[in-house]
Amino acid sequence: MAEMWINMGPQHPMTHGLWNLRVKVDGETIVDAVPEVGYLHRGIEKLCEGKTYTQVIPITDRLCYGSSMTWSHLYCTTVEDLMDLEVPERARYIRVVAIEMQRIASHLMWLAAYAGDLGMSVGFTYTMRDREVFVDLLQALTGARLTYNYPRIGGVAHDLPPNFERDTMRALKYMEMRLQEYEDLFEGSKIFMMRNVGIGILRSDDAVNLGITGPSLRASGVSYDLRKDRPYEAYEDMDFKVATHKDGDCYARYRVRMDEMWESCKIIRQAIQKMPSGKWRVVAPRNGPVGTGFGRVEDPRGEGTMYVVGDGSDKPYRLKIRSPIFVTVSAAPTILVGYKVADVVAIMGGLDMCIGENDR
Amino acid sequence: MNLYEFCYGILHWLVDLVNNLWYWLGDTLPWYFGDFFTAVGDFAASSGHLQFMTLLLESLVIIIVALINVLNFLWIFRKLSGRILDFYGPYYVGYRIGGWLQNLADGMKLFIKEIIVPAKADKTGFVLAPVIFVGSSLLILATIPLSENFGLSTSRDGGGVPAPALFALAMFAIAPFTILLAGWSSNNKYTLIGGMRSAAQMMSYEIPLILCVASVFLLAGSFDFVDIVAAQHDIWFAIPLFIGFIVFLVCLIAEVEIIPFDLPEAEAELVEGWTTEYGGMRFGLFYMTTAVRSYAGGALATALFLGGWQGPAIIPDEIWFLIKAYIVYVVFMWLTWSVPRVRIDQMLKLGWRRLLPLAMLNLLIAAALKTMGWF
Amino acid sequence: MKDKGGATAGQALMFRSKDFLKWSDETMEYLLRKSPVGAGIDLVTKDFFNWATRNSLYFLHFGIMCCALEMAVASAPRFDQQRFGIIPRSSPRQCDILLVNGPVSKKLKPALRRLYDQMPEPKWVVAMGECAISGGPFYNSYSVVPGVDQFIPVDVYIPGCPARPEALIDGFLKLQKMIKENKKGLLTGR
Amino acid sequence: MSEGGRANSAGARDMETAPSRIDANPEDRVLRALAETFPKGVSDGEKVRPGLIRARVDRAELYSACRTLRDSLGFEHISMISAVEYDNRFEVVYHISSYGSRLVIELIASTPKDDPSVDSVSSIWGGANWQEREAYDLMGIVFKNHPKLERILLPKDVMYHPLRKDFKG
Repeated sequence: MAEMWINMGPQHPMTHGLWNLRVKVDGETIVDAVPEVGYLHRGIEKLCEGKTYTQVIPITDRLCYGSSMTWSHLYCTTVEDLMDLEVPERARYIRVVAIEMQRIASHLMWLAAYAGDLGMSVGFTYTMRDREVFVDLLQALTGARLTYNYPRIGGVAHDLPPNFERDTMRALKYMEMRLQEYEDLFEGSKIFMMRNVGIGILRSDDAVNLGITGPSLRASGVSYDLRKDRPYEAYEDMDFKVATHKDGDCYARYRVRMDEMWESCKIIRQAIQKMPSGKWRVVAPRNGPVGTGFGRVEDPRGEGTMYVVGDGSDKPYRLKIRSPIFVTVSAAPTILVGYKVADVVAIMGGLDMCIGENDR
Repeated sequence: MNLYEFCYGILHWLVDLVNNLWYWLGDTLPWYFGDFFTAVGDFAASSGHLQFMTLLLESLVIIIVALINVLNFLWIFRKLSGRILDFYGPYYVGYRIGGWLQNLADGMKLFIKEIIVPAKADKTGFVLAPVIFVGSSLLILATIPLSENFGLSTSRDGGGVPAPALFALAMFAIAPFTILLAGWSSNNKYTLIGGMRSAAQMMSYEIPLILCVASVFLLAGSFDFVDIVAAQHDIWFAIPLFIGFIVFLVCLIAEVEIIPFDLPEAEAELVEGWTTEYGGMRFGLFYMTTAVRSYAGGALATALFLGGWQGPAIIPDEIWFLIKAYIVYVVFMWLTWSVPRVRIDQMLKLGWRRLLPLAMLNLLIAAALKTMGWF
Repeated sequence: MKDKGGATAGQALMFRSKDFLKWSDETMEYLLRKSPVGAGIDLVTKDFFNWATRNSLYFLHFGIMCCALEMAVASAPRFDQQRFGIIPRSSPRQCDILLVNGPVSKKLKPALRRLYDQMPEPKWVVAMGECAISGGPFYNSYSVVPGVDQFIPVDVYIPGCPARPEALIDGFLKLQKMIKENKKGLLTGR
Repeated sequence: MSEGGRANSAGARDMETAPSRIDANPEDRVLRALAETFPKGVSDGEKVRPGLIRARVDRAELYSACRTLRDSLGFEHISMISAVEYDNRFEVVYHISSYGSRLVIELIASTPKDDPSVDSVSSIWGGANWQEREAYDLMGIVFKNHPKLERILLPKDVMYHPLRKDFKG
């Protein structure tokens, strides 16, 4: 059968954002895949060189819009490492609460897009409706729905709003009941399992060599979670389980993300209970020192790292951003080869693409 | 007093009204003009002309009733999806009647959009595909009677259509060819794939469908809907042939391309399947035809398996038929909105490996029942 | 046939079939466009078709950046936009609105322009969010086109970064009002 | 622009006071192993904070250093490749992390201003492929024997490298 290049163009309901996957097809099975990115390249690293340290925070919010809190927090930890600042205790706890809420909202957004791709519109609407619960909580905390601009260098922008703890506890109870319902909805449906089990298998040594991190790596059996292995902020006194799965197919990636949502609920509950009082921010000096800073954070999509070089002025000399999705997309051909064209939806959906951080 | 006599009566009265004008003209004008008008009057009153006109009027009435039901189906499609997916569905369009005018607005908007024919497309095929698609689907509706005396095929003494059930299934089977034609003629690699997939899906689900219907014919002993429904007088065919009924519904879902078997339309690499290049009213025709075909499917299911218009007499027969057709459609929609899409090879495997043997088994059961003499 | 329109019935008999088709097109064209018959039809159907166009706007399912999430949330249960008959469709042929909801990079510009050209005629463009209006936080970037209206005519601008779902629905309603105001007949354009 | 090293508090947490069990602090075990195998290639290795060590590596020794890091010292995952442009030189900074000992090493390879070319490590780690292409695309660093070194983010016909200081955009 003649081999044919199929072009899943930039404008496509399957892709979450703007990237183009050219797939070489022999009949139905995929022979080769070439992802094309760069449709959303905004030159963020060049922009950051022209802005002062605090002006860069809104830019890093718009890196990956699905989990903007984790990205601006990553930037703040990098600059704190550069300036060698000690963040007050209360700010570390507030940051953990905000990050975990963002993780749940990001995983729910992924679940909605994934169910929508597989044709299950019930999954799409229910998860979108329940994501609103956390978006409202984050809106109460930070004032914005999606790009929060909440972390600051040396702490957080402002303290928790009144009776924030009561709303969070109520939301967590609601969420746990909903998560149970999703598991019955998704795993109960035979067709969903038919489309997921045994599709897009990624062996653990391939995943490590290709640099895939986050839920996709843990789904292949490598239990490596930055929050547990190199705890930052207030994660060392939270006890939670790292969600892993062994066989690395689409179902495993779905399963790992669902477990992570359960764990995040637990973490938020502990963080709210152990929340110390006191200062929530340290005023950072305007000019950064000469030197380099390196930050590493567990983003809902993988391991996000930043490397900042300070030259003594109030602007970063160079800011390098490592996006987990940039590496996962580069690994797409090795996962896709050998599966059917119809599986591209499930495999690519399972890797939770967020093109904003990919193209920077 | 069936539909044919009703239309015949109306037309007869109308023709008499007009004729006395012709005859008056025929008498007053001089001979060479007058004869022409009297000849027109005689022709109008002749039985052949009357019969032809009543058939036209009758099919017009049936098509109007069908299209109103189709609009209702489109409304159910949007409103029920709202209920299942937890939002309102169309609400502000046609405010007090619950958004029923939304489909009208969609249709008319598509009606006035610019007609685009892609430059490299094969013009005749591109234009012809929607016409045949809509035509064949509406023909199915013509043959399915709503009750003894409300149907095109039942009303004439000699019986209009020789074997209406077979004719309806034949019309159902025309659609794959038009979809192939549409996919090929819009000259776009993805629509071609979509067209081929859709044709493969429909063909592979046509055979179990026909086998189940064959088992119904076997029990009922005739191809005419009226006899089939009469045969279901004491027990509906859905009960003895339950396997056949389930296989029939699944094949109908594949035939009408609803979500679990929605392959050609919303696949990974096909943006919109074989309707990608169609815009304006041509897309409107395709969109409406899916509703027409689901109405026809529902009507077939009720006529063949659920004892068409049998029901306690308090409700007129036609209403019984429509109630059952709507219930079948609601079950379709309920399934559609809660199940994800099947992959193409899984679907074909399901078709050939699961449904075909079940349909065979159902045929055996029907044959056994027949030889036992219970039917 | 040289003379344009208005050929007498006698001439019609002598045409070859192709010329006859051309002749009938011309007379229909004259009849509907310029003569009072077209104006009459317009007068009757103008309101109805305008109501139809207004109440069923399909926008293109095409997300660029964070406003795309807000677009998805707008069609989710809480800010339900299906109540107004606004549905996302995935093929440009069947859409009325091109919703641009993010920064347009220079690499994307030709693709977006082609999408705009593929859409059938009564079409509108809604620029959602600061990035589409003026390039937003990336206005001075080397690879972002500052504002969609540089290469596509835009009808409605929706501010906000990202624009809230309520603002998106409000933008659609304003577009509906705009369609209602400049109502014009189909045939004669009056 | 002074040397990239950190001036202030690195000395406070020096290594001698840490307990000397071998796997207790893997940082100096790795540094010692590197210093032995590459006496002149790897220079001024230091421990920045628990879990992060830094070392400068000569451009020629880079490939072999990375291969030993992966094979013998268990650094399986390359996290980030960043290209930084200083006044008199380019620096390509490799952040390589090891899952076993939960450690990140920051390898800095500096190249002269006029010839910014380094050996490609994409044959050692698959994840490095696209990051090297991005460094080439935005900063213009040539990675020798890279399987497919071409632009990835910018359109193919663009001639400039935007992250260079001389590019005003």
